Amino acid sequence: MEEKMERNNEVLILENISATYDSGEARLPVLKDISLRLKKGEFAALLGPSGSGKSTLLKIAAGLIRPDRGRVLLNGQESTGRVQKVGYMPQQDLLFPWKTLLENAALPLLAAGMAKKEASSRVRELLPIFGLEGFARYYPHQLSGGMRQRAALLRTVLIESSLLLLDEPFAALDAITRENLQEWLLSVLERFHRSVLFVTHSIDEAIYLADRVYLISERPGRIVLEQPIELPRPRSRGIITTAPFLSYKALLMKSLQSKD
Amino acid sequence: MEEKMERNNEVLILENISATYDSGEARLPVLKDISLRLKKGEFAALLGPSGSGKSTLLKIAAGLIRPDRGRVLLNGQESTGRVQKVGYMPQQDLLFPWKTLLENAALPLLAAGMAKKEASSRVRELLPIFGLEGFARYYPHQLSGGMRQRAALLRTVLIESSLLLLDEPFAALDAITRENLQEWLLSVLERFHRSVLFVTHSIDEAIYLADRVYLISERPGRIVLEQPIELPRPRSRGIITTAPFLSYKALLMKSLQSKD
Amino acid sequence: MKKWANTAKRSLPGALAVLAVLLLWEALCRVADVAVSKLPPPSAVILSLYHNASLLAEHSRATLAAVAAGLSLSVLVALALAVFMDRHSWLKQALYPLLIISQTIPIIALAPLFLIWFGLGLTSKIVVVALVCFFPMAINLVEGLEQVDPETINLLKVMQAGPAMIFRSAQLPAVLPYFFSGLKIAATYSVMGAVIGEWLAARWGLGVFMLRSMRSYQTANTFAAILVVVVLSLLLFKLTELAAWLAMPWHRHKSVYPEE
Amino acid sequence: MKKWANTAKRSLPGALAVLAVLLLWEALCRVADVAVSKLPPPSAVILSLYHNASLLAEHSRATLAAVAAGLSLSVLVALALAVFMDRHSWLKQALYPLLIISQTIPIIALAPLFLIWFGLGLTSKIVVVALVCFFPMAINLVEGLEQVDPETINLLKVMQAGPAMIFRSAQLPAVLPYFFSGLKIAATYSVMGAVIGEWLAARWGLGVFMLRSMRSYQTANTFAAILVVVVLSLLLFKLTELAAWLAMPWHRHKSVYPEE
Amino acid sequence: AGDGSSSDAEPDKITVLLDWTPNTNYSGMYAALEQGFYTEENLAVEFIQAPGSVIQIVSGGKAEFGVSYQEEVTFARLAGYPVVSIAAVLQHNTSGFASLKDKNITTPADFSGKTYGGWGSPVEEATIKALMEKDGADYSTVTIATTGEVDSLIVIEQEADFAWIYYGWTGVEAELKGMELNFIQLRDIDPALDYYTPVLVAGEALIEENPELIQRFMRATARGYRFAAENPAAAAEALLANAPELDRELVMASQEWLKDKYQDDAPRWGLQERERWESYTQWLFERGLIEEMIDVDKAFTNRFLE
Ligand SMILES: Nc1ncnc2c1ncn2[C@@H]1O[C@H](COP(=O)(O)OP(=O)(O)OP(=O)(O)O)[C@@H](O)[C@H]1O
Ligand SMILES: Nc1ncnc2c1ncn2[C@@H]1O[C@H](COP(=O)(O)OP(=O)(O)OP(=O)(O)O)[C@@H](O)[C@H]1O
Ligand SMILES: [Mg+2]
Ligand SMILES: [Mg+2]
Repeated sequence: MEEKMERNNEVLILENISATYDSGEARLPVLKDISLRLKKGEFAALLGPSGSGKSTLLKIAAGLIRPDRGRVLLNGQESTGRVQKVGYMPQQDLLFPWKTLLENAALPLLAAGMAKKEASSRVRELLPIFGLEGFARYYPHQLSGGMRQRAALLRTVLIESSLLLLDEPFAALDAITRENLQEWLLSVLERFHRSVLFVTHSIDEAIYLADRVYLISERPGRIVLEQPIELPRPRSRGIITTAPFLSYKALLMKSLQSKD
Repeated sequence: MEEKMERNNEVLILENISATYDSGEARLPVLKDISLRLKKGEFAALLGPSGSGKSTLLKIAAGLIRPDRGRVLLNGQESTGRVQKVGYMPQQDLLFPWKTLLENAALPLLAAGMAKKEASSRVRELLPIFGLEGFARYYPHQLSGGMRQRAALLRTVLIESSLLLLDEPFAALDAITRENLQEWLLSVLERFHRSVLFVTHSIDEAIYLADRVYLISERPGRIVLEQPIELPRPRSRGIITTAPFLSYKALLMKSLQSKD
Repeated sequence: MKKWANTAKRSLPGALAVLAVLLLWEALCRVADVAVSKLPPPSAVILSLYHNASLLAEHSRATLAAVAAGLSLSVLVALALAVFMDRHSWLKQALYPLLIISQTIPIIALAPLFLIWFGLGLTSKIVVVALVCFFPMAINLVEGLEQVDPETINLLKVMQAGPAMIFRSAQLPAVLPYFFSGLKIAATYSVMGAVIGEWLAARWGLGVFMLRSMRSYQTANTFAAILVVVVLSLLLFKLTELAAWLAMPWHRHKSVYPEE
Repeated sequence: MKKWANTAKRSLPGALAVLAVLLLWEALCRVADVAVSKLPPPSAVILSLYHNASLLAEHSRATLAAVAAGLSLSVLVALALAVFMDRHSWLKQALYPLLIISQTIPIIALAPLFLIWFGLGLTSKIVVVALVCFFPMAINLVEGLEQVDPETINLLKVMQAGPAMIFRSAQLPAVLPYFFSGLKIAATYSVMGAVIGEWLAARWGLGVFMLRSMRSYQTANTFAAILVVVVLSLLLFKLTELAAWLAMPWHRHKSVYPEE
Repeated sequence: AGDGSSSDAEPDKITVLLDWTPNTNYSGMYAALEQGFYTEENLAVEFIQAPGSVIQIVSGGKAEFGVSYQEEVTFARLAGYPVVSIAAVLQHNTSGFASLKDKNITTPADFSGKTYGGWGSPVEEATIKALMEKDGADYSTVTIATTGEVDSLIVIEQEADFAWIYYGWTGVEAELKGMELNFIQLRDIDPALDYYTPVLVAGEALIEENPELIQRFMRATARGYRFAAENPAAAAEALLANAPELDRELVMASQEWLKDKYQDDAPRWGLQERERWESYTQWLFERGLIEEMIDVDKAFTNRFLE
């Protein structure tokens, strides 16, 4: 179907994914025939109503759930239903309550075989950027909601993988912290050519960050719109009041509302 | 200090609240001399950086934490450090994993002595409004992030109290679901004259919903701005593009940024 | 139908393992020509079971009465103790040493007192069973209650739920895994407890039968009695598993995703 | 200093309770004029303890050796069994019945086989202690491992953490409360287990002392030995509590807010 | 197991299993130990109490000698354990039924309607039944209960009316306590019940392979029992030295009571008569307690008593 060349250039391919949950009593169709391709270095955003299956799609991409139908290809390799090494950040932060912030964040480094000391200093370097300086030895229950989310994000970006799957990574952050982290994330991506598929409920955020926005319908989720965002990079904050930005915004809002 | 009359009209009074956490190793000052009064039927929003102590302040208001200094008065009664019956919605949804959505939401009704059957039908009535129809018998881990948040909100509004303390109640919701619930919440408040103190990271949301916005500084949190929002009620969505709205927004953004 | 097939399938490895051990044992007895009395081959045990069937049934009835009453009693005692100890920390500190002491004294050393206090009848056996069984449950419950997330309890307090409701809604479900773990241990011990009770003082029961065959070197008979004890214990254990399954419906739908 | 004062304070109710029981018992013996041969008053027990101090010390040494070795062995066995059973469900299904069987057979009925297999020396006592102790831990570990949130394991799999790291980072910490609960039960049983082992066959040990004083109608001496057993068991229990406290630092800072 | 007699060689290690806790029945052996009789035979003897497992361990070869009793040896041999009684520790059966004086149980007929507290052997029932039937009483009115490890003196004071005791230990203890007992001695009622208890046992394999070792052990042991009969106080001290946990007063009194019972009317200590083995085995067989007769000649031997 697709050229070999192009394929190799694509970090993640989802082909005709359908998924259903079996809640014991009833079967709930959640995703319907979703296809999606993410190029190397590309930043894609998923927008859609709550409960439409976005998180499920990310789990399928990470190989944590096997879809009823369809295939997942990671860097050209079929990986449907097999857990892969990807920078997956779940929607619930899933920080381990028995580990300090530092230990939680260092997990991916240790998993990759790094020595404890080195891992710890790597994490400590990044703490200020995430506004977590001074909290290295705090346990998750001693952190605020936004701090937990930042810790989870920090842990995720430390997973060495060309693909990041981020499930509402900034939902619990105030505008300023959010903006700072967005900038930092963009700079990291640029430097290391990582690809991102991320879920958000903020249209502004989606347009500002993404190269491509996918709009998902109500459950069972289908892709109702695939919108490339052709704004120049690097983007500055000012962009959100420019005409092209606002027209993207209007378009997406309309599409979202029409799904009601 | 204040007139008896006025006092009785105030559902919640926080007087010179200061709070410090003892994390075992170090003492972390979190709130500094916060005073705040919430009138009957008033809707107040708390804005502030992540980690500034907003959730802590809500817990203090609910009596779940005793502040180092200062007093809490609920309906004119001193209640510092004593758990009170208030509509408190924690930032983490805290749905009980062993209860279905229906059972979780029905908890406040059962606690108030309502019969199981009646409580269950009360909850079922509200499920469609919260977009949770058909999920009554789902367990929390079978719900999406946004659905969990909605379930927690539903549970909270069922606590019979004149005061709601909501900690980022809409953070995990898409724009449309969020708007629907905001409208519903406003209508409920109007009908039952409940007062709300709520935390949000969305400036738009704060202005749109609140009668008064409190801006909290970085940790240790102080109130740096108390801004009454004098927009007419009922408000319609269109209001967010009007000049007064935008000037409030500009003001708040500036104040927030200057705290950086 | 399907469920039965499933249960059968899950019991298969266990049955096979037991069978394997039996076969090995039979082979060992035959090849090594072990004197029947030292270690009777399973075939001899089965034969003895057959010959003594009605006698064993009668003895079993006496034992089972003690087990049923003792185990029930122990559940009540454990629950009551754990709840009170959790509620009042001084009670916990006061009672904990006594609980431990009750377990560290070899029952046989106390046999005379037992005989004096509870006589030769059923009571003494019930007491022995209860004494053996309540401890694993009590400890597990106390430890489990310590692990209950205080936030969930706080939430219920905010709803003004009483202690009974807090226990039913938050604490009990959270400690059920601990409780059932303890009950499994207790169920395993219960029949053996009754047998020991019968050794100390009894007219009837599997313990009496066992002792008589031991004293007259009818080892096959001793093992037949042991076999009955084992089967009864396994049945009780399975019953406990069933009870756990019924009591914790929320556990049924979780599973880790397949390997890799 | 402060910590010590604290510990002392927490131990006070327990000490008082024990003292109260002792006083009641002494009073009972004196008032009801119970024959010393049936129930010696605590004063007589203390006196006997004093007279037999050096002999008891020597016996204790033998018993403690068996306890130390047997308890350590049981921890290893329980851990190994639980881990393997958790990893391979067929192994669990195969071994579970055998584990239960190992506990339902009264040790005394198998005493001759034990002694023939493990000799008349220390080994057989160690085996008895281990047999008595491993079970509560194994069951608690197996049950605890079933409760581990699969999401945390999935997250580690995404990081490509190996089974060893998954065990160390997610499973072990999550089951530690279960493990220590089981260890507390085991520690409580351990000394009694050694005593039973010594009853089967021994030259030295508290069990020998106990049996000999029983058979020569020196009830006060029997109780003195019981007292030593109790004290040793309590010490082991306290050690376990200390170990739990050290092993689970993340538990230290949680607490429910004071009543009401 | 060595060739032995050269006393400068390493002493042979020997384990003797005790069927109960140390008591005056064993005094002869402890005396032999303390007096150095075993050392003279170049034996290093170790005593281990292993109640309930003596037969299995001795026949399994894990210990050389054990203490048992005729009834147990009979059951054990039938069950295939190759153990042989090599000496009678006491020449006559000193056991019997004890009850409190005020219960007025003086003959087996008085057992009617009473409760017996025993240790759970079927022989107990059969014995009571036989004795009662001989007196023409109705056995079915007796309640048999297990009271296991509970002190018999407590048993007969509490839930049960009578219990089976060894007078030389429990009876003496009752005397010391000032308890007044009625005691029905078995052999007074039925001579068939004058079986040997306790006895020393050894495995057939050892008898076959190393009779010389047994010879040496028995030589020293016999000396020990003779010593105990002549010097009860010293024998009691020997016992106490090895089991300091025991009650000195009881040991002394029991030793005094027992000193003449070791050898009693026999020509030499330890000798067993075929006839008494035969008649008790017959008695057991007649009452269905054993399914076949054992060959009593294989069950005991006097050959190690010089
Ligand atoms: N384990 C499960 N068992 C049954 N149903 C499930 C399970 N997990 C999710 N669901 C259902 O699947 C649907 C989609 O869930 P998902 O979490 O993918 O939504 P989402 O798009 O991420 O929503 P949100 O924006 O609220 O996070 C929901 O209706 C949810 O109830
Ligand atoms: N139990 C605790 N022990 C120690 N420190 C704590 C505890 N709870 C909160 N803190 C600290 O108090 C500070 C304020 O936390 P709080 O949750 O009130 O912030 P917040 O304003 O709600 O932030 P967010 O917007 O991220 O939710 C944080 O730095 C946090 O680490
Ligand atoms: Mg989601
Ligand atoms: Mg917060």
